[in-house]
Amino acid sequence: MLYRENGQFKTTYAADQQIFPIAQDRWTILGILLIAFIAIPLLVDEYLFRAILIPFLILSLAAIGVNILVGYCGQITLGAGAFMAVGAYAAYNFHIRIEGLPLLVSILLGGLTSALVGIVFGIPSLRVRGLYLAVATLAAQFFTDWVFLRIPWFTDNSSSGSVSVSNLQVMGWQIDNPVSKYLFCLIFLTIFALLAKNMTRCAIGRQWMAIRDMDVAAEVIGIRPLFAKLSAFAVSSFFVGTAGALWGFIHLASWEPAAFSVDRSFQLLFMVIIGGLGTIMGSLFGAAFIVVLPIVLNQFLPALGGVFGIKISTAGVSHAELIIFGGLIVFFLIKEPHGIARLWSTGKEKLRLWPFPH
Amino acid sequence: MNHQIGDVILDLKNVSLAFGGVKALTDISFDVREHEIRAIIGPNGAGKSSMLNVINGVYRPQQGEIILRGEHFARMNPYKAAKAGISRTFQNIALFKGMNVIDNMMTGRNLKIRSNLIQQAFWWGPARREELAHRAKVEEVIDFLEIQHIRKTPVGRLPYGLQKRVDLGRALAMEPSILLLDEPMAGMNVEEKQDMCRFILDINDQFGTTIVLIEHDMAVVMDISDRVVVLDYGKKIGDGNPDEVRASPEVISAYLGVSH
Amino acid sequence: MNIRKLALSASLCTLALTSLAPTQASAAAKDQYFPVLVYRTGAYAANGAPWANGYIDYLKLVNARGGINGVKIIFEECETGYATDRGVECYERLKGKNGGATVFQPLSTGVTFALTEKAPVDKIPLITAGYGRSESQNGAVFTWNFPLLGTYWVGADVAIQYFAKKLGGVANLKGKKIALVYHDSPYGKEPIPVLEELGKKYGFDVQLLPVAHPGVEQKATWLQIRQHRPDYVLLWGWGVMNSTALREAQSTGYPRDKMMGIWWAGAEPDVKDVAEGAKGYSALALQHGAEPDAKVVKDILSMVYAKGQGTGSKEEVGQVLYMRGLLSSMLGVEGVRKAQERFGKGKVMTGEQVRWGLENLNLDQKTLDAMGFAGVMRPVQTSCLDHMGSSWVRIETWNGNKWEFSTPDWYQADEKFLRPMVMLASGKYAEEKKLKPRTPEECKL
Amino acid sequence: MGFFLETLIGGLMAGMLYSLVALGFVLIYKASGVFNFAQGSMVLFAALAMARFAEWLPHWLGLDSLWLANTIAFVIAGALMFVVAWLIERLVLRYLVNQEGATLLMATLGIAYVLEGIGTSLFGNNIYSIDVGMPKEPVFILDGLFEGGLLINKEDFIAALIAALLVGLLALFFQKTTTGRALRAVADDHQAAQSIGIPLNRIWVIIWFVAGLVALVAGVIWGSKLGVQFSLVTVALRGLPVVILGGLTSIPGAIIGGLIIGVGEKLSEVYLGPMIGGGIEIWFAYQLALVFLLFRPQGLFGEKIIDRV
Amino acid sequence: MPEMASSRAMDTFPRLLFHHAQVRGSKTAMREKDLGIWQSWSWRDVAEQVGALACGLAQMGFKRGDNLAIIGDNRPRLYMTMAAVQCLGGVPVPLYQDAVAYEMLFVLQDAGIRFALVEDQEQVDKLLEIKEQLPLLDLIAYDDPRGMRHYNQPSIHSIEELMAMGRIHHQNHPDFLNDEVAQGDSDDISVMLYTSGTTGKPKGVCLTHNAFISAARGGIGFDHLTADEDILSYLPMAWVGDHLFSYAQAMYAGFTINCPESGDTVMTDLREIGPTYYFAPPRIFENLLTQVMIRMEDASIIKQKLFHFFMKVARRCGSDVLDGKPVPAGDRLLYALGNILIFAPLKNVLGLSRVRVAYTAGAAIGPDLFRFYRSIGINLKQLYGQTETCAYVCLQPDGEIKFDSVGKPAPGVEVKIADNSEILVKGPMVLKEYYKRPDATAEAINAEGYFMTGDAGLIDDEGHLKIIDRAKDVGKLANGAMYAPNFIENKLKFFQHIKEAVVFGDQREMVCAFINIDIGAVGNWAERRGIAYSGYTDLAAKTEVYQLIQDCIEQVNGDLMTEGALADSQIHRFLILHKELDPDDDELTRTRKVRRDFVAEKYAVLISALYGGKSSQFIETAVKFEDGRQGKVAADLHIRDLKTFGSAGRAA
Repeated sequence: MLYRENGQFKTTYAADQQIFPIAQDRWTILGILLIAFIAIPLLVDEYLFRAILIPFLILSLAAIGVNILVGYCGQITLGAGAFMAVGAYAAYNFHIRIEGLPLLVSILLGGLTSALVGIVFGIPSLRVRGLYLAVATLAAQFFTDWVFLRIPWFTDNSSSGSVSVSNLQVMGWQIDNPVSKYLFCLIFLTIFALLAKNMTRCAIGRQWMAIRDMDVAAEVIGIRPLFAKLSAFAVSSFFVGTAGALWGFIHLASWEPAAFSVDRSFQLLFMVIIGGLGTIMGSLFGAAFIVVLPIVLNQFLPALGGVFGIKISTAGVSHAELIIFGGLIVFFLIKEPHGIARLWSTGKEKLRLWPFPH
Repeated sequence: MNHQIGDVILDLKNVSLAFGGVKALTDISFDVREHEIRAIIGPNGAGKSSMLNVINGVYRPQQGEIILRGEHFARMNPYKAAKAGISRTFQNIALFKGMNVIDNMMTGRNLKIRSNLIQQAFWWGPARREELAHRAKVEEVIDFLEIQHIRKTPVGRLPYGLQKRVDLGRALAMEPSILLLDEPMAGMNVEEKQDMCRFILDINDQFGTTIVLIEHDMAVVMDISDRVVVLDYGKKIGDGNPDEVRASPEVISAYLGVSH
Repeated sequence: MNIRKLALSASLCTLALTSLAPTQASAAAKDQYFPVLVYRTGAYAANGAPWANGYIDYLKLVNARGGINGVKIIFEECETGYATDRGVECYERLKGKNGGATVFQPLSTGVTFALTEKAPVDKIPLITAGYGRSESQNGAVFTWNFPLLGTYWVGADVAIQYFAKKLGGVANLKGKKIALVYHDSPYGKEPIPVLEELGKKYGFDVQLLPVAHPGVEQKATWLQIRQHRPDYVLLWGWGVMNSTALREAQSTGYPRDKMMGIWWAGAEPDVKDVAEGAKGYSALALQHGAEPDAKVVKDILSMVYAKGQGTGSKEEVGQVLYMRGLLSSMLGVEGVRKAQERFGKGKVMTGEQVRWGLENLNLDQKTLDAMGFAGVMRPVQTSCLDHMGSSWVRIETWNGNKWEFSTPDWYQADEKFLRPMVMLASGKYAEEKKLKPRTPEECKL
Repeated sequence: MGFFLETLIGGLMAGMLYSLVALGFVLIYKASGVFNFAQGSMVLFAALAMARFAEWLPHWLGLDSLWLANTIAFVIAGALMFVVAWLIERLVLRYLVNQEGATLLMATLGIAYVLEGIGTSLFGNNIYSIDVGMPKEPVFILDGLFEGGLLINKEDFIAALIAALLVGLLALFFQKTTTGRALRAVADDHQAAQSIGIPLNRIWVIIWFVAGLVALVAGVIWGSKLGVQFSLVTVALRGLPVVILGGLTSIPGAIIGGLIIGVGEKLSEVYLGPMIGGGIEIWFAYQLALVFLLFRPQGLFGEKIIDRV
Repeated sequence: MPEMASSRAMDTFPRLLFHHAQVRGSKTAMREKDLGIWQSWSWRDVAEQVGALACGLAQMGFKRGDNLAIIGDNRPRLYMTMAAVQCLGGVPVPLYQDAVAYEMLFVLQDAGIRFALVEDQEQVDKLLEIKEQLPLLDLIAYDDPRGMRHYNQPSIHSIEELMAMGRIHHQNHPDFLNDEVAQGDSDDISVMLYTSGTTGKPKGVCLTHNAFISAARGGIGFDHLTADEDILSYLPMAWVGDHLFSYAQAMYAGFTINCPESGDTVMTDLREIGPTYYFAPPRIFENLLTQVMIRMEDASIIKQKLFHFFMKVARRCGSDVLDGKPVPAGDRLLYALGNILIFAPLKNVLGLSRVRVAYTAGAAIGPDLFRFYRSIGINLKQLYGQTETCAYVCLQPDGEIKFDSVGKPAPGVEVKIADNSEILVKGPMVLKEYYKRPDATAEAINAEGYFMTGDAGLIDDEGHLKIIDRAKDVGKLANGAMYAPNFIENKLKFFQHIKEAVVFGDQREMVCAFINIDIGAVGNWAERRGIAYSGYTDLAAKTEVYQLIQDCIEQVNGDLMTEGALADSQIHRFLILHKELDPDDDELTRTRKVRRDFVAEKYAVLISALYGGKSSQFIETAVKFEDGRQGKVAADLHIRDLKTFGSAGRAA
């Protein structure tokens, strides 16, 4: 209904291959970015930043990483939590051990370390496939849990195993209040999402998708499965590692290994599958769904209960939350196996063909 | 029919292949000349597809060797074959269902892409220019195969005939010197078969690509190929130009089913 | 059909968003607001629930008795499931409500670590009665943390004193082997520095046996214990880990009377199922034990449960963890009462004022008995530098169906030994966080 | 030396318990191609049902004999597991016929959450005990050979026997009975099985019910050993390495895999653990499985994965 | 290439071209969708290539006054060839590209073609097929090199070779081209278009530069068109309409023409380009409307209700809003809402949202079809004219659009009605002559210099011309009343279910009709009602379909009753033909006009059955299939009587 595509013909390949060929899409994205960068910092109150927006941004970044590995390259992983942990602790060690290292550098170094670890744990994927690989990545998860609990050097010998960072600033810009934290994460997410989108529409993205769809055929046309799979693990772990560093530094400020437990890995996999495999947009939808839902349920159910006159205890709320959460996941998988991203793109198709049927 | 057939480009010397107990190929040797259309025929299960898979390294023969432009390969692997300019189509279509026609063919060109991961991530200079140049090359192949109208459709949704053509397109996008065709006309109606023949002849004529063709349709094979190898139960029972082969007694018996 | 779907989802979102915005109590708060972080679900529910019921019942009792000098108490629960990030999220949601929170008691060492960073910014004191960071006893550095009634270092020291007493003197500790079976998390690791120091001092050897969350699988740990045959086993567990440890001890034949648990591993849920199998197992008691016949318990039964306002089930009242929740709640209320004495009776106290109250607590035996805590607690007296207020500990033993104080005597942690360790650790924290410890005069303001 | 043997036996016993859980995974994967992550919460659900009914029945019906209460509770829990199996098939699986692996995996995770939520809200959140008369006291054998004798935990021993019995039963069921063969057909290809007239839906209900019973048995054994508590769910995670070591589609694989993992875990913890700080049990099991996997990507007994070009 | 310094009036197309190359050299002149994107040529490129081509042709011996045949789909390089030929004073002769070889033979021989430029291998093969009968033809040039590698006969060259030769020729004689262009005179013949004569052999209509330039100037001035327009050139180049819009007006105003990728991607290319100036024969507008209706029937309930509701609003006040006439506030608001929800998206999906003015010509357009497009905000206008008058004679001024008339005479054009109601036209755009047919020229232009259009019509009181029928078809009923077959047929064809209709009644007492159903529309209608049918013949014989068609015809009879002079020519009996009338069977001309006499003669048995009162009639006819094979189609056709309304009591 809103699309006016007449006259938007392409006279160069560059124009034809841009991310948003249709003008209306470009305007929408511009609008969203403006709201995100300008409107939200002004309007939204502190609780929403800390409880919803900042976790959403960071987990979206991690979800994009996982989507690259699971959605684009077809390698199911249950070890994303581990790579977040590696990113966080590596960044922490760089931050405290090297005096005067700028915050940005230490976070990115955390991401790089996580990328290296990702490659190491990617090696089994060369021989092992499908569900076996998923369980093999669990090995990475439990191993890192153990490492950060047991080896004191990583946690700077702190007796309790919990580490904390404080007074973060980037070139003078103090990142302590919720708004500056939100903007810091938003900048990270926007840049990394663009990088991911570029990679997936370029040669490397096609190699991943070839490996996902039919790796025998991919090999025959000259794609080296070793390079493709390990690059997918590396890039994915880099994104997840950076997100881990942000989760530790910005969101929690002080954390212990339990923050990156196996539940985190499951949570990230939920996001990717419900959001939509093989789409950047899907990761954002998934992250939004998984972060916002429990909080909404938590606040919404008592109010709903009140309306119907039944008093729900906090325990009852969290049980209901669990049930509704599981139920929605199953509902989504049945209704739209390709996730919210598919709903979004079908909706867009419908608008383009309006008033004709899709 | 084909004017400038060159010298031997690919030579297979007493190749034999077995899966566990089953002997797929026994002691087969034949050669392929440059710019030639070389057909491999034989009844079902004669080992035709296995032969093709040996050439491009998917299967490893127990003995025998492959000589490609004079270079000896005991064990060819798919990557080396692709690097050496061998590309192929598949009997039951092996397209990437998750991508559209253009992306499938662009994947065919990944050996020619030089830009590294970082440049691609930033959609920076060389990566960008390269991507657009390869896109132009793929468009030429699309134009050649007359599939402009399906260029942006996901491959999974295409009818069988068009999927075969996209499979051929992806192999062509690799600008191969040797093209292995595994029953390109299986399951096609008359009109589609004529089109495919025209494409094969045009490829051979216009790009000078050497073609190794596996096909059941005798009329087609005899009509367009320069030399024919006949396999039966994994053994070579005939080799030569179409008329010689058609006349040879072993071939006739193999096809008319004289009991072995 | 498309419009209908769009309109439907749009209205759903706006409805959800509006309910999200926390309800800022516009009117000046006339009630003292106590946020309650609690976990009634997940792996630690069995231990979290009684503590929460005790905490809330006492607040109801105070209201029943007319509030603090007339100021009524309102409270709101938030489920954390003992997870750090949900704990932080609950803290963010509740801290601003009803005119600001009075005090937070997270009942989780992990959440305590996270909130220690936020407390100074939001100016809300943290009471961590019997848990949290041991070095936060030094009020000069940890201005907003109050590990009242004792820290883990106190517990560890008293446990070793108890072993020494059983062996007839500190000297006999030499050459003994003590194993620490601990929950593999910040909570479990707290006592390690003290045990190792004491080990060096008295010449006994400490064997560390970590058990991963949730602690359901300890067969390998107890096989190691059977191998090394330590003289004593210290159990530093939480949740199902404790009952599993006792069951494994029973199945590997390790004598229960040689086992000693921290005050968080000495409650009814830990032993009820093992019943006979845990006979002889003793645990530290944070001054109080199971106090079914304490006066305050009777008051609660009469003034709260009789009116049907009881939070949990009647049988739970008086149990160990219930009492600890009740105690923690009492300390918070007393902090407010003390602050009212200085900043105005009958008025609502802000976080900063309550902090002052907590720093100048002086509950002598007379006031405690008057409030119904006779025989339950000893005097608590905090100061600007000592945020713990008391280091008395008792030992209770499970006789197969209930907890009882076998030996009447009280133990007191050896301050001379612990003080330097506290100063050292808190100094390291201050230097790391670039904080300047408060000087004694500053406490006066 | 004695201690080594003791650890070995302890490992074997633990291994048998792991294989019990692993069995649940194998059953469902073998018969429907679904990797059932909800097996852990099914164990919890069944154990909770058993524990609470064993507690409530005496009040309601005034039974005094423990043995009778337990059997009735067991039967009720079994029936409950049938209802769960039927609901899962009706509400979820019916719609997800031949979706790919990842989607089905996620669906089972969703089911796991739902089961946990319903279980804990119906039956409460505390620690409950199951007392089926399992002997708790340790028994020392061969104390002639080794000073202090080898400690055998009777409870584990009996549990191991039950597990072995169950495995035998199921192996027979799959090999010999017609339903067994039908199940194997369904596992290979849903549509093919449907096309030759196998009532897919009914088959799935049966298989999920059988897995439910296995979960109940595992729940009872684990419950009586550790007490029924929310953290039983994590027991499933201990079963995973067993499954990938033994191969997703073989019952004997689940048993032998379980033993190897059990022994590997205990030996590594006892001998290797102290040197590098202990608590290595969990990840060592996964590494062990991974090492095996590198040699045989489809597990010890799984079918060889060959993909035709 | 050559800088036209001369201040001579820009009165020939080459001079116009080089003027644009100077003034707006870098602006895009032509675009073509190829290899996935729109390749574009600026005016400077076009001028350079035209120059090179002209010199190339000269090199190959092309003399002034020669004719050059152009056969192929709309390709930029074919339009450039026209300009190149005109530079050398030659005459481009575009032919219908989908004609069969032997159909082209007559025109090629008649025009004495020595040079031909064709699009691709398919057209080259056609020419080679009939080469022996064309002794004069000694150069065939082709544009698309696909498959041409082995055509190394001497007379065949690629357009690239010609241009290369031309560039060399230009270096040797730099001022050759300027002289040739200077010699050009506005009265030279700029193009020769062959009429698809319904009677007798096609005639070559010669039109001068001056004729087409004045026709172009009139249209552009009338509709205020600028150099920024975009049009889609997809109609056959041999049709006068395409020559006016895609060549003459483009050259005059300097706007951009866009050529689609291939025949079957026209709709997607239309949607991509979004032309601002659009023209199409009524048949295309009809198909578009049928498509819209069919697709809307599949849409969801809400969308259908919304669509029909706003369509009623549009029908009520749509065209008034477009014409700027006063509309009540309520309607205006509803229309605005309708525009957002339905009309604008509909135009977007059809590719017409950027259209400022749209023309339809070549045949009469049904009033409700006309009203539909104007009501959804497309400024559609009707043109009346013939090949001989450079496509248009009358223009409908904005604001005075009437649905059943073709508007007022264009500026500088006089229109007169002869006594036998034939329309006579005089003006600069009238043809110079029929090529080598002085007799036909004399016959067409009467003494006072008026061109006799051969159409019957009348001028209403507001001065708008109203077309009734072909002059020669106008006849008299037995009772003397006027009988205009086309008028009746057009009314029948305005129904989406009727594709073609042929009526008979000259010198007879009642009017009868043959009907061709539209397989698409009627097929969809049948599926919706669950009526199974195996093919065209089977569907055409269904009783439900007969009933459907009967309702349509009785509606037409109702309209005819109000038409005063034509009230008596209501249709009494009809039958539905068992096969579609098809140009390949010579029943229709290339532009799908009915060859009335041929049909009357071929189906005489049916006509006698109609008038003999029979209720059914067996018929078997020969049919030529697409790939040239002959076949037989036979069926037993029902014949039905129709209700006619009492004529207004006046027996003329």
